Amino acid sequence: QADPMADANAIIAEHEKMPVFDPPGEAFDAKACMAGKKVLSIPISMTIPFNVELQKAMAKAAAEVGFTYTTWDNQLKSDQWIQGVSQAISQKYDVLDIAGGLNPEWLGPQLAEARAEGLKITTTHFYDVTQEQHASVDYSGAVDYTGAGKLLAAWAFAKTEGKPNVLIVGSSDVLPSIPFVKSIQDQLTALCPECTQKHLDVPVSEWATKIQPGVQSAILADPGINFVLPIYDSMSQFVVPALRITGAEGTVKIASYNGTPFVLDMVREGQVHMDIGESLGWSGYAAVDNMMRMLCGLPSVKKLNSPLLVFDEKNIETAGVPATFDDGYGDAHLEGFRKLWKLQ
Amino acid sequence: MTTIDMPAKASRPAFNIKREGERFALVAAWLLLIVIFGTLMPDSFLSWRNFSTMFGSQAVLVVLTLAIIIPLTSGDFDLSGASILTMSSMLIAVLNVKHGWSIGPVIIVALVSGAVIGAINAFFVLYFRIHSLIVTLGVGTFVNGMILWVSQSQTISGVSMTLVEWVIINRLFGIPLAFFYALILAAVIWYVLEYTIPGRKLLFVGRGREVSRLNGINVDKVRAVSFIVSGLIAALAGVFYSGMTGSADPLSGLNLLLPAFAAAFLGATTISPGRFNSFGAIISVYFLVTGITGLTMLGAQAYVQNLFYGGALVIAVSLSQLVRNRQPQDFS
Amino acid sequence: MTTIDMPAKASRPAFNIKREGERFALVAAWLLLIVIFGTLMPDSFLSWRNFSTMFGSQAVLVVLTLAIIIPLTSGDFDLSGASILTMSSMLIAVLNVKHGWSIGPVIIVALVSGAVIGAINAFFVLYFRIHSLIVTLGVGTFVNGMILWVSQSQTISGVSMTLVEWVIINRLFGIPLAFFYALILAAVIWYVLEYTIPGRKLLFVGRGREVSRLNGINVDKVRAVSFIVSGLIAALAGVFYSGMTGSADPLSGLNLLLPAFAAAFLGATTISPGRFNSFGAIISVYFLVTGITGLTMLGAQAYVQNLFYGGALVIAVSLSQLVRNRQPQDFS
Amino acid sequence: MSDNAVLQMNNIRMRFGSHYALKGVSLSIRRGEVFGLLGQNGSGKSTMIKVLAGFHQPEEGSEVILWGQKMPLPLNQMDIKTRGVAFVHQHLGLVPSLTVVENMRVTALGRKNPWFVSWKSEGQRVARLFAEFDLAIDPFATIAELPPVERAFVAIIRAFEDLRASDAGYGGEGILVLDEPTPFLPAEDVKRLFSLIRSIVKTGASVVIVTHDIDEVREITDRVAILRDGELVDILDTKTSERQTILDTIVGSRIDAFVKTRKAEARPAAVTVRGVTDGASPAFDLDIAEGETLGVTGLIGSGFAALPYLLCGARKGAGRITLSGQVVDLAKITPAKAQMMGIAFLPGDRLGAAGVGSLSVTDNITLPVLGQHLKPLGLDRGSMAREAARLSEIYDVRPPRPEMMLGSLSGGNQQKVLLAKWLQIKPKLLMLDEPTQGVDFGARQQIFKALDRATAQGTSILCASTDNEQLEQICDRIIVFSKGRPVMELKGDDITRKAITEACFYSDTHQAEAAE
Ligand SMILES: Nc1ncnc2c1ncn2[C@@H]1O[C@H](COP(=O)(O)OP(=O)(O)OP(=O)(O)O)[C@@H](O)[C@H]1O
Ligand SMILES: Nc1ncnc2c1ncn2[C@@H]1O[C@H](COP(=O)(O)OP(=O)(O)OP(=O)(O)O)[C@@H](O)[C@H]1O
Ligand SMILES: [Mg+2]
Ligand SMILES: [Mg+2]
Repeated sequence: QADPMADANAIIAEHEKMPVFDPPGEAFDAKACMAGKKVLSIPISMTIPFNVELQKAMAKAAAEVGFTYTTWDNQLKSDQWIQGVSQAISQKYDVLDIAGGLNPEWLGPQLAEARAEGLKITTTHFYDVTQEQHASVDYSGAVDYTGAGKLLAAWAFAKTEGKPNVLIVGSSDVLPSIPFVKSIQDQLTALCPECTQKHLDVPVSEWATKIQPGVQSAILADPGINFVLPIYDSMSQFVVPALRITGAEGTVKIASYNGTPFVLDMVREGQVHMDIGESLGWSGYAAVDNMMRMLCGLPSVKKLNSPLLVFDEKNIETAGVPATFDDGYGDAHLEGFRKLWKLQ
Repeated sequence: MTTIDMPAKASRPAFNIKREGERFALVAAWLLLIVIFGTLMPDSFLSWRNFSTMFGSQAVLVVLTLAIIIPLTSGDFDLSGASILTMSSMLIAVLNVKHGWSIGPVIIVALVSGAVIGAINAFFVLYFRIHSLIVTLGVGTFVNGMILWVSQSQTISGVSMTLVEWVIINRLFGIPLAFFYALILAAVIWYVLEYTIPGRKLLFVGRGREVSRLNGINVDKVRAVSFIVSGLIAALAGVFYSGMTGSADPLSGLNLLLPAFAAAFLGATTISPGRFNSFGAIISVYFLVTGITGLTMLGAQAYVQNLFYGGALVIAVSLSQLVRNRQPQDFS
Repeated sequence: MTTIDMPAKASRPAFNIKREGERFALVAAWLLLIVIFGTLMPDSFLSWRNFSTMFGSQAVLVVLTLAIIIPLTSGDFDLSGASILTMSSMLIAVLNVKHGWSIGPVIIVALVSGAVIGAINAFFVLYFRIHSLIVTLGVGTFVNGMILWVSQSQTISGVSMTLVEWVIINRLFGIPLAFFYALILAAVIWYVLEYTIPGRKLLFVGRGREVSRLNGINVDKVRAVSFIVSGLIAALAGVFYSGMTGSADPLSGLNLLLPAFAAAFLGATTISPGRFNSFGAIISVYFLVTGITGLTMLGAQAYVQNLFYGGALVIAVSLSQLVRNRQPQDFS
Repeated sequence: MSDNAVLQMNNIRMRFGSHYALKGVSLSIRRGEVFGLLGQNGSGKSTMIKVLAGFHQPEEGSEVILWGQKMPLPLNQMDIKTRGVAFVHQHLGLVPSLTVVENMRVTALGRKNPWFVSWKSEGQRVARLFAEFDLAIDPFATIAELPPVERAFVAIIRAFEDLRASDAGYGGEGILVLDEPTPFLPAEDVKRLFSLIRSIVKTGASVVIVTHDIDEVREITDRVAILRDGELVDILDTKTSERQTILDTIVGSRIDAFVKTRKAEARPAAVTVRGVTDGASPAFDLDIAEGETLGVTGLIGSGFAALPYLLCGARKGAGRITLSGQVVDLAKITPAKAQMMGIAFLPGDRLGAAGVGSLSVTDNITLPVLGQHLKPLGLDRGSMAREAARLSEIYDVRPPRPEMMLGSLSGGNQQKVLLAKWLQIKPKLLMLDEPTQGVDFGARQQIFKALDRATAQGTSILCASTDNEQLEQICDRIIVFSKGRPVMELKGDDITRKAITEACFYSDTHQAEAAE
């Protein structure tokens, strides 16, 4: 049996170096095959900062290539999503993109209708790489949640000298959470079969009311807990007060995933131990890349080309003060995608 | 004191500009919105497809609003409506998709679940004499827990296409059938409230419990029926919801609670001002959604939608109050 | 007409077992919960750390509940409380973190914003004579839009540690100070409502608007003040909220609306039954949170919390109704 | 205008919507007089009083001069109060769900510090105050627990105390304004009230009183102002005016008191009641003949008032009632069942128990006969409106616009509507609780005639009332109650106002003696 600590450190090291651009497929003349094309993207809600930034990046990429890209602004209401699909159909869009956590299953009949009208359906930043896309979807920009899960587990293992006692805060109403949590659990078990771990499952709409008390109770019930892993870093704002109020701040550490700016700020202030960042600028370009591949008749990419980067006290200043969605990753992707799309 | 012939003036004055103004102010505001957005976006906004989608996709909210209007008329709040809706759609998905029941019995089970939850509300409100607000809040929360349990917090898709077809795919004049169901239901409720004895009793109970009791109305029965019917209609809204999306998720339906109350109260300022009424509710729903849709099409940011929604609600009611010389609204 | 001695019955019977039972039923239920969970988990549940955590972490909800109790007493619903809370915490974060203002002035701005929103509620309710439910729903939605705009939909962290320290880090008897602030506020509200004439006027106005007016109470002024004070206290809850989390986000505070109403109504069954009262509200909040905490410690899943919350709410009120022979609750 | 006027109200104009309730009324009240304000229902009396109270704001040009000083418009309610004008409003102005002491203190003058109130000592003070007037009302009882008389006393004593606490109170002056304080009060309490008023007047204060009872007017007032349709018709000196003159001035044309021809001959009982009890007082029996009007009366608290409530199941009781061969257990009867048997009941609390103020006259009046308007296509709203208009006409409801809200009619007209509602179903037994409380003289006669016509068609009537004049005018037989059971019966020519009053008191003392 290999040394688990070495394995963990290897996983971490792989995500600590500056990301390099790794072309997701062959280059193609994007301008040519996207000429006159129209894409409408429906995010789950534009009140979520993550979606706002992702949409900005996608719009920017589209502008570089020069096709019409529209975001359907909405606030987590199914009638608005339906209206968006209808808009895509009536305004003769070519691609309908379901973005940032919106589950295509919630729009089954509408997507079927859109397809019948000749639209192509994509999802962006929704499925985990291990998940099958729904039948109503053509191309998916799947995300490496599983990889993030492994990284979180490795981090907790490595930073506790191999004695992690972990509380995972998940949210299984968000579809990719399931493989995400599972990969944390599996990786932890692989690294340390006898270590304790616990899963607190809180539906998204109840984060504000249930995460804090849930984390508090878990910590009081098991004072040995030394790492809290909220799978989405926006949960941290409820985890931090739970640690504070139970007097566990400092002894119990937080590591998470998403690279949301306010959490990066919390990393800088020492409230959060580590946050796995994912450049949304990069992700937006990668998503548009995948979409264009679909329209240009190229095969789908397996995994959204957007690397995961560890932000901790060592490199947090590179994320900006205050932090942003896009700083600290370098801009290898801009160069890379432009080349890939034969823009330069 | 002699019995004399019917005086001519006993029948209503034929036309009262003020009263009609009050009744149709909101309709006018709606038309105004359409004109504005139509002028700004003649192609996309004024397309029939846009309207038909709007009409179709709001059917669920309309039906939910109709559900809560009934206890509001009899003087009770029902905050559990959105939970019943979600429960019903989740039952449909679970039984139809996971357990493979055929859609007919599944719909019946879903409707029955709504009626049962309504009956539970009625039991606590009437047997223990608790304020309806707290009972329905508690029961609603309990039902939310049941939904999470039944669904394991998962979205379940793949609901029978028959249901989907009959709700949203099949159309009349290009508008999904769901809209017409909602319209028919509104007409039925209107008819029952205005033209039947049980409907009158409901109104009396809402306006004066003691008066109704002494006038020989079985107040508890009327209130119980109103809770149960409300549950049933909310469950019907759930059926439409799962037909609309072909799926069920444990949470998104709950967001409809406040919009439904907003529509019910806004609707009570129009058509039949001072009374919760079904066509008023419909107009309110479409007035608000027209604004939101228009703004979204113009590319307004998400926060503008809230500003419009809140602002329009308050301003529409304020205007209708101005028309009626700011007489206090009295729903009890 | 002769002057006779004080009749004996003028002062109430000193002790009435039934009435005391009614008053302290919820407290007993709370103690029972503590005993049950304490038996099951003597070490973790019965630790002082657990209680101090519970007391400290619910202070925001307590303060919000106190905010809505005031208009409830004067007969108005304030559905905008949670929005005011969120607005206040967002203003603190934006001004303190993004604009670098020092925390003192920022808190004042936040409190003023609450009072202003309360005044806007009051204006629409009182000038246009609109039902408070629809005004506060509309204004609340509008404020939600403002919050999204001010925050650009972002969560903002890094609020001044001075605030955080004074809210949650500094302790007395191991309990974060926030709890004591809430307690002091509750005591002040209790005193004002019970032992001052303005407090009684509030109650009078809530029980009978016309009668109050006939008696020379300036009803509009009383209601306006109650909306404004409610806004102010809700904003204070927002200050505590940002002190608690050290951050602000545009949405999560909104989830406190229904729990606050639940606590207000449950609280009206205890201590001073039949009246919304501040200590009743506190006990309700801690009764419910004790159950949730115990269940979570036992490892119950999330949905069990909803089941408990909804079930406990309804059953607690039902029991208190049984104690008082199921006399109808009358808040008006 | 007299020179010793303490209060002058000049050219008061008050408009509701497009309708003028007061069309320029001028009054002046002298020091130390009892001033009556008379007029039919809806003539503007209460409006006049509410203008003075600062509740309604009159139009420009209206003038209120108090103690020789012109009060700026809009009138400030507290200002009026501190200057020594105290009010008992028409419906008393008490909050039923709060306690006596709360009602007495919340808006009371003369408190030193509003920021601390000790309810215990306030309660003791209130109890002492009641004791001054020989009353034993628990200051911590809620108003809803009190019988109507005690509620009236609470309101009156509250006003009296306001008067004492006001600026004018130091000089023993002030103006006490009473808007129909007597309908709740039985005869002996009216006497007590009047002696109270006289003692107030002796101190130099003035009293303005609204009442529909002409005998009260003659007994207590010095002068009366008579309003009709919002205009001042006349001011009369009570001592020098005939009873009939006052009545005729009020109505505007001559109206005679309704005189009933009593049916004396024995007829078979249409309604038999056996062993009725509310559970606390002893059971008793009762028969009412077809077409007979039976009055039940007694002192307040003697238990007669509960009888109609027990017989229709509005209150829990026991016993049996037989009506056209049908025997029903009173423990199980409900208002719905009673109605099906042909029993109609008109409670005294018009808008709290008898009709819904926020619904139209049409809606209210057609409630028991909705079945008749049910056409195959549902309720025929047209025929409902026509029927309501027809009944409004027959029962002289003013204004005869059935689409108006019931609550916006005057009390007397509300009562006509509610009576019409029940008379149209031709009940076998009609039970009335204080049917003409606060109803003006003319309207009363109309109501009495309508009741008489109903009895001619076979309806039996049970009327619970403390209004002896009314009982004398309509009853064939009167049962006087004491301590929860019937103790005396008056019939035929025995029925006179005086006899009823005496019976009430006599039976009470007689019983007390018998008990010893
Ligand atoms: N709040 C109101 N709104 C509209 N009209 C009103 C209002 N109050 C009174 N009125 C109108 O004013 C007129 C006078 O009413 P008022 O109450 O003064 O009569 P009143 O003389 O006191 O009658 P009563 O003897 O029955 O007490 C009525 O015709 C009524 O229509
Ligand atoms: N809210 C209202 N809206 C419209 N008219 C009203 C309103 N309130 C009262 N009125 C009118 O005022 C008149 C008098 O009403 P009010 O109740 O003061 O009569 P009243 O003199 O007290 O009668 P009663 O002696 O029968 O109680 C009525 O004719 C009625 O139509
Ligand atoms: Mg009057
Ligand atoms: Mg009156």
